[in-house]
Amino acid sequence: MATVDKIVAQMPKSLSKVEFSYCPGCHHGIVHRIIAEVIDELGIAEKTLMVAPVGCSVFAYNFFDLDGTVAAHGRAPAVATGMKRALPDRIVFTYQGDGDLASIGTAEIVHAANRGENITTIFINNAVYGMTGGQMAPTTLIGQKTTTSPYGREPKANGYPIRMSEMLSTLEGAVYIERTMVTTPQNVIKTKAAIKKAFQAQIKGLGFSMIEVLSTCPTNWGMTPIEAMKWLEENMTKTFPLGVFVDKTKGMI
Amino acid sequence: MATVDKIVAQMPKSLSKVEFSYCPGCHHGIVHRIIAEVIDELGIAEKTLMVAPVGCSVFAYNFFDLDGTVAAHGRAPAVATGMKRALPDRIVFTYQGDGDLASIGTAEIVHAANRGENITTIFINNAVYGMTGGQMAPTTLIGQKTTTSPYGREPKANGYPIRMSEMLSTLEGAVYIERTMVTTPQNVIKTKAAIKKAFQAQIKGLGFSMIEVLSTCPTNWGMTPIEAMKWLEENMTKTFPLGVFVDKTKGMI
Amino acid sequence: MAKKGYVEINSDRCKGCGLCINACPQHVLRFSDKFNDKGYHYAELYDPDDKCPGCAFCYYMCPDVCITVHRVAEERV
Amino acid sequence: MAKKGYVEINSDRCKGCGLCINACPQHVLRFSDKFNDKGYHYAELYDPDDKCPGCAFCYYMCPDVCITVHRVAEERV
Amino acid sequence: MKMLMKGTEAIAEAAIRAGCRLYFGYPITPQSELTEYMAKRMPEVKGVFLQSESEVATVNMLYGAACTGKRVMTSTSSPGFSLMQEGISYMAGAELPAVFINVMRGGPGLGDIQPSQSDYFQSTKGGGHGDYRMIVLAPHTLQEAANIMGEAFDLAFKYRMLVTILVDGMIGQMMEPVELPEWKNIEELKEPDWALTGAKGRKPRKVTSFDLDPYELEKMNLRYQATYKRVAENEVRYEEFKIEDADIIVVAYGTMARIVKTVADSARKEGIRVGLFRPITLWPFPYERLSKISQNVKHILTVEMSYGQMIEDVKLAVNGKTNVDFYGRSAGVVPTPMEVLEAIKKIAR
Amino acid sequence: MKMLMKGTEAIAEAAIRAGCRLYFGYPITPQSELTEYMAKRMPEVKGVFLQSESEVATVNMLYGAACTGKRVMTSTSSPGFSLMQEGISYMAGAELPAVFINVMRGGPGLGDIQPSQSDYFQSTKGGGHGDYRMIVLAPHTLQEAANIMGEAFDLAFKYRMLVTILVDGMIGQMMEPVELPEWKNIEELKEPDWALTGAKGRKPRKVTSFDLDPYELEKMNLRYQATYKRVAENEVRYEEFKIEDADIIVVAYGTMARIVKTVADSARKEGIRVGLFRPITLWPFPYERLSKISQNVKHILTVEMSYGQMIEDVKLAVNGKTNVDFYGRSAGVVPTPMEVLEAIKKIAR
Amino acid sequence: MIKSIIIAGFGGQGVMLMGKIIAESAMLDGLNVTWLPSYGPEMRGGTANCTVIVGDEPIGSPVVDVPDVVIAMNIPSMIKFEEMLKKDGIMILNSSVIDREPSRKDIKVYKIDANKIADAIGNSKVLNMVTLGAFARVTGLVKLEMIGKALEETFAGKNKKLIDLNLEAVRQGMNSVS
Amino acid sequence: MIKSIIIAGFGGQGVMLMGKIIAESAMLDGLNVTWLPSYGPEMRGGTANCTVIVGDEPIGSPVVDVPDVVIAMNIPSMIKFEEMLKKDGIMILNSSVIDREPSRKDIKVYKIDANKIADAIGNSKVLNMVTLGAFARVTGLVKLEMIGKALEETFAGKNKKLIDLNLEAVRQGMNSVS
Ligand SMILES: Cc1ncc(C[n+]2csc(CCOP(=O)(O)OP(=O)(O)O)c2C)c(N)n1
Ligand SMILES: Cc1ncc(C[n+]2csc(CCOP(=O)(O)OP(=O)(O)O)c2C)c(N)n1
Ligand code: SF4
Ligand code: SF4
Ligand code: SF4
Ligand code: SF4
Ligand code: SF4
Ligand code: SF4
Ligand SMILES: [Mg+2]
Ligand SMILES: [Mg+2]
Repeated sequence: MATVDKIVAQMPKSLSKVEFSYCPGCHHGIVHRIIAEVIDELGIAEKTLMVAPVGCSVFAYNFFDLDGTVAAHGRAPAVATGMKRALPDRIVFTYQGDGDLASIGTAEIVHAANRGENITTIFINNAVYGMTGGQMAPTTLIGQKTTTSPYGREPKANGYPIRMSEMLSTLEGAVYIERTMVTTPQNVIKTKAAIKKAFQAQIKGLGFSMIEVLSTCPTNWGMTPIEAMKWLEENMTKTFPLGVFVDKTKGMI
Repeated sequence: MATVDKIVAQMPKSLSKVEFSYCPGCHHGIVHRIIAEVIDELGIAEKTLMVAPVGCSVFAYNFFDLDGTVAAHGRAPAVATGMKRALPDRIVFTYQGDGDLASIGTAEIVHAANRGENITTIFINNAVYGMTGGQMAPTTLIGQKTTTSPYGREPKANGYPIRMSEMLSTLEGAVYIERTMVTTPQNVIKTKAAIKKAFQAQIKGLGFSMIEVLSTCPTNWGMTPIEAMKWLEENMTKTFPLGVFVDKTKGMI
Repeated sequence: MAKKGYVEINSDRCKGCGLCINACPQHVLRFSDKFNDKGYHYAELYDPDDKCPGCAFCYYMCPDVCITVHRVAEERV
Repeated sequence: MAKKGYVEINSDRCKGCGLCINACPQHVLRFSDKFNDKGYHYAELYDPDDKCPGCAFCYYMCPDVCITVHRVAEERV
Repeated sequence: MKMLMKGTEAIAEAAIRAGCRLYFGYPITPQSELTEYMAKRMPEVKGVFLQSESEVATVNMLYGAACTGKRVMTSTSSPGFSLMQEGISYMAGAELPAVFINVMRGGPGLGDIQPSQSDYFQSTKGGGHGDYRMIVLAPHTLQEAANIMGEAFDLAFKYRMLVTILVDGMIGQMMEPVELPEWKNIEELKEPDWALTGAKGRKPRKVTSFDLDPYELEKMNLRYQATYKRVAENEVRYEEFKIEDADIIVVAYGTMARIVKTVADSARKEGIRVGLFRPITLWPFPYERLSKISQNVKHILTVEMSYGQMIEDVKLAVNGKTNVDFYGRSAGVVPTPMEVLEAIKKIAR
Repeated sequence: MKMLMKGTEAIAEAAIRAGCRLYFGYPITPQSELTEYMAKRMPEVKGVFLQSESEVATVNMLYGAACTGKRVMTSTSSPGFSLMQEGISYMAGAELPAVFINVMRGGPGLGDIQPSQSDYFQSTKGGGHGDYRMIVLAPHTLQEAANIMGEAFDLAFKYRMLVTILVDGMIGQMMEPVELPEWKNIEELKEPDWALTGAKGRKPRKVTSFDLDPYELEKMNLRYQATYKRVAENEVRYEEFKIEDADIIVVAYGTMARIVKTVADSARKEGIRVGLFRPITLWPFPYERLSKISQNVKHILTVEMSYGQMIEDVKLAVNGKTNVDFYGRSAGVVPTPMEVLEAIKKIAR
Repeated sequence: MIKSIIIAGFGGQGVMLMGKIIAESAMLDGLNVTWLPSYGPEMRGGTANCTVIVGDEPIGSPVVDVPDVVIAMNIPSMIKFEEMLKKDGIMILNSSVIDREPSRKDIKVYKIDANKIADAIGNSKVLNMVTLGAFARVTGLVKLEMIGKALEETFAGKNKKLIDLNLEAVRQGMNSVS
Repeated sequence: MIKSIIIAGFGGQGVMLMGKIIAESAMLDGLNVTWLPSYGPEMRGGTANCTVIVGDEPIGSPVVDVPDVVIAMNIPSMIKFEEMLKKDGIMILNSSVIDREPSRKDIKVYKIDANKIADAIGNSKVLNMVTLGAFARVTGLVKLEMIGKALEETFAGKNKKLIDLNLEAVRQGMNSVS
């Protein structure tokens, strides 16, 4: 008999050692780690290309130990399309915020999904423009105060929180779309399963997959990281219900 | 007793006398006339601003006897938004083709709809880029040959015909969306009722309304006008079923 | 039979698409033999038997707004 | 009781967000009194009673990937 | 009363006072505070603030709002301004008045968010397609920026042209005491005779940059060109700072000019007679005046926060009459007074 | 064997022969035939044709495809090129090689669809933000256009720069007999050492135009500037046509140069010794050579299908040494040989 | 020798193809050629035209101020291009559609009943080839043999019958002015 | 007289506001001022800083090569700005976080236990005001009275208590170096 010390969880290989630039408690970091774990588990690091967005995760291409680039604001799906068309046997994924994907990049994500572009998109919905200092996003909740909705988002003036997963699910080319969150170890595990499935769909060549992760932005919400998670669970999930919106992968993965 | 000769149908007042630039049998003209009739009937000609697109209907602002402009390709909803925000008590409508609205202008139409922008959009879906000579549109049917899908549209390479009415119907700000066609006097009348309702929704300040009209492009389909109508009825309606996709106007108009 | 309706067709504006002819339930429209200035065989009314009731189907379908529809009635003055 | 698990925390990388502390079912994590170079009170393990089983909840929640989780077992060699 | 304000805020408040009640914009560093200020302030003055879905949408919303004859504006920074180029060309072609603020940052591409002057070409030569121009104003203090806003709108409407306020992240981000300009009475602004407002009791109006007949389009273009000529003849603005006795004239604008003022003083302390020629209108560029003063001077030094863009206009003005040297840094690096002084000394030698 | 081909088709086929197997584009007159040709041809050569949802998407697809180190291209016309400006600036900043075709039409705005040369500034000075350049080639016959495609790709990869073929609607639309260039063996093209292809057996690579630290971004910019300098030193191209004995040198490019060749002959018949200086690289502009030949000549006349854009470079080259006159029409109106001759006669008087 | 031809008509009349066949035939005959179309929406409803230049010297400008030949297929085209035509130039008119006379007297006018001839051949679309035949005969700029080759090039992969049909139309056009 | 101050620290330490209050106090005192921030994502995680210039002459460049005063709230800031400081310049350090010494010997160093004093006042956020107080005392560039007015301006519409709290922090900061 001897005492055996086993490491059961540690920084995944597909992450570089560069420290994240995120604020304390920001969920971007959790999702990064999950993606890296999935890539490690699928053994695809050496054939994966990542496309970072403009947003707080603009440095993401440096946080992953993968070939990568950063797209112009909102255009990651177009960049990924270019890559995937050039190298169809590589794995290409985009990582995008809600300003990036749901606002300026609307046309690009809609058409990537509609083309059934064989890429994977990780969509971080934190209901706010994090990087630029907390302006209203298309996903900002009704009544939510931000620096550009200082009196609270009012539908008459600013419209409604846009549900991208629901909208994109109407498109034939989308094969897997799920909305998750990462507020507890349990739903971290669920999110990981979803992201894994999305990558598997791509590996099988099925078409466009997207995982929307509801995330906190403690800094711009003006909350502690823990408060922010509660707020997310209590408020965001009402407007953005979790769930699988399309799954055409049955029996294929 | 005397013989009375009454004119029961003639060119509506809201049309200018300028001859349409459309090809023989092109449905753009029918829809123009319908819109003008609706504007006449609602008595709103003197407070209506029209936004023409870039497409075969690029000259539309000259065909209507209304204040009008032509937007950059795809941007009519943004232009209309600017107008409506500046003059909320005027009636503003856009007239757009499928290349314009469903391709380059995707972000603008999605966000106008999502904001519930109080404007009306007439969307001419002819499954092709008419003006530039018959290239593939996002609404081109599977298998349809165009100058840029010379071997027939193939989903793997070019994606799927995009159903804009269905997609936009997922957005909260859209109050009235219907798809019609104008292949017979009967459905011309139906289309007119739909367009009228859309304008009425705007008059009542309810939000965004859009009527999608399936239309022919005999020239680029390479058919006679009559053949084109048959093709539309037999093929396009399968991919693009007619119907009302949202109606939040009940009891409001 | 008395004339119940008829149409005037702006032959200069007409592009000879035939949608009106196709839609006319009474089959009283046809292409003219002549060309207009644009080079089209324009549509014309040929209604020797006064079959046109002024139903306006042709008007509805005309993409170039060429048609004016008249109805004629005996009315008390 | 014998140690079943423990965690190492990269205190330089830690931003003191507290998500790990919040998630730890055994309440064996706490903020250090000390600042790291970034000026944060970093998280540290305080587990005098060897309660940590190496469940990795803290790892799952750490946004800055600071945590390495160990499990310790008596095994036949 | 002077108030300590950020550049972005001073510009925004001055625009409102100048009668602007319609603002469309999309956040981007280093000008997001301007957007945020408008979000807060417009409802207070019964104006319209709308955050658009993108800069492409912004410029087209501006187009629509400008069609109605109202005073409209937007603000952005370099990448956003690039996205607006098609729309800008459309607005120029449709002769729509509007005011753009470009708070330049380091480029190209995503670059960084530090102050830069590397969008000079884009604004003055036309980043969009076609033969068009816009009036480009380059204030160098916050007070000047605040003062210039009223003028910007007046010029835009007088000539039916676009006006761009070209500043850099430093002017956008810094604070300085500002005396805000007077309020314009917006009731008194009259509706232009081309505005689209619904054809009530008049003939319908059309606003467009379009004519498929090249000869007709040429007529429109000749009209624009005639306007540009009038502007070039009447609206050139510049500042001259200690140039009377100068041996070296430095040409610089905006933040760079501010820094050069400090440098000119230090240089003079070291016995080098340095003056500053500061174009305020970058378009129309003060070719004539610069041509004139360059005759009596040994050296011209252009200093920019770029690798040399305005220098082409400087050379066109000087037209071989004297030496034109260059000093510049770019990518968000702001030359310090010391290094500019070094550059001057090198020439003076 | 010579074939009668449209300009757009000649360019497309030549690009394929030069090894291009990835084309992204969006239809726009007067270049849609190029897009259509690619749609037909790419599947035949096992290449990729993708019609994008917009020009904004196009340029970003190009960015993505270029990241993989392959030969990629797009084509568009003026308004579409304006929409690409942000992406172009990004690609320039990321040092990605790619070839753009801009088949210019009348502007500004929607303008018309007739031939024009009014996007000269946009291409040569940078329509996007930041200090960047692209190589701009202006062929004047279809044969030259076909020949230049291979060179365009070679230059793009040699310098990691964007190359724009700037032609007008006339070159795009006309037909002429063309001898197509040889096929490049694409198997022989080697993968560049910066290409993103998946980090198999090597360190991960990053492609970006981004660094928040201005001093780091400056380093990147200095590298670009060094490249631009090398290009300016080595890659200037121009044609001289009957300039040896010329009293008047006309400077013109593309279609306009073609027309001037006809005019030069007619002028000589009337006893006016006219020569043509035709820049083939608009950037880098042949400043030095033009400076040199302008010394011996009485007049320089710049002729453009614009209201005067290249003339600024001509003046910068001539630098006051002789008169620089201008004749131009724009908005899609192509000057006829007769009117250009008139313009020459006016100067000759 | 450099000769310029403007061919103009209404969108569906096949003027572009006519121009292309002329250019191609001339090229096959060893001449230099350019072909320049008007294009875009102009081609719908309005007039369309193309300019062809053929010559044994290099061709500079593909644009023409004063054409040597104008082929007008409809009235607006005749009106538009009549005034540009060179003194003593040749104007070929499609008299099936053009029921008026050109106003200039210093030009040579040839009339072809192109629609009728085409209809007689059994395909109204070949009116352009009929006119081309007339052009070939009148100007002598292109040879029947080369036209045949050019048609083969153009309709390569298409039905042989189509080529024959078109060639027949050219022949009949030639005869119609002989 | 023109004096320049660089205030640097870690994102949450309130260095921007400190600079703003200094500038505003000086302005209220009739001086010319500029305030120039570093901004953007720099402010998250890394260091943030601002440059304040006050003087009785017009201020040209808001950029400073050689500051007269550096206020460093954390170690990276001290390291970064130490070398720029003018000879005989003043360096004010937040000794609660900075546990080392600056390496230059030709400068005047003042240490403030800002976090501790702030915690004692009962609000850890006011550490910037504590430091500001020390700055005021050490340099004499801004007066307590004007700081009070500047705080009132800045927190206008906010709780009066907040202003008092901040002013108290300033006072204690002043006393801490007396
Ligand atoms: C063309 C352009 N417009 C605007 C910006 C400024 N910008 C940078 S990030 C961003 C929004 C980021 O929000 P989101 O996508 O939600 O990401 P987050 O920071 O919240 O993760 C904006 C507007 C830009 N860089 N480029
Ligand atoms: C930015 C830009 N890109 C491309 C074009 C060219 N263009 C003009 S109309 C058109 C498509 C028209 O198709 P659609 O909207 O379906 O209208 P339709 O002609 O079929 O009625 C295109 C691509 C343009 N004018 N501007
Ligand atoms: S600003 Fe918000 S989204 Fe950005 S890093 Fe900070 S917490 Fe995360
Ligand atoms: S091309 Fe098609 S859509 Fe355009 S006018 Fe002709 S038939 Fe209508
Ligand atoms: S009104 Fe009716 S019946 Fe008369 S012509 Fe028209 S369609 Fe025929
Ligand atoms: S529908 Fe109109 S355009 Fe068509 S043939 Fe009849 S009248 Fe003429
Ligand atoms: S492994 Fe589990 S018990 Fe141990 S410290 Fe982490 S969360 Fe707590
Ligand atoms: S979750 Fe990570 S960063 Fe946050 S306190 Fe724990 S170890 Fe530190
Ligand atoms: Mg966000
Ligand atoms: Mg269409």
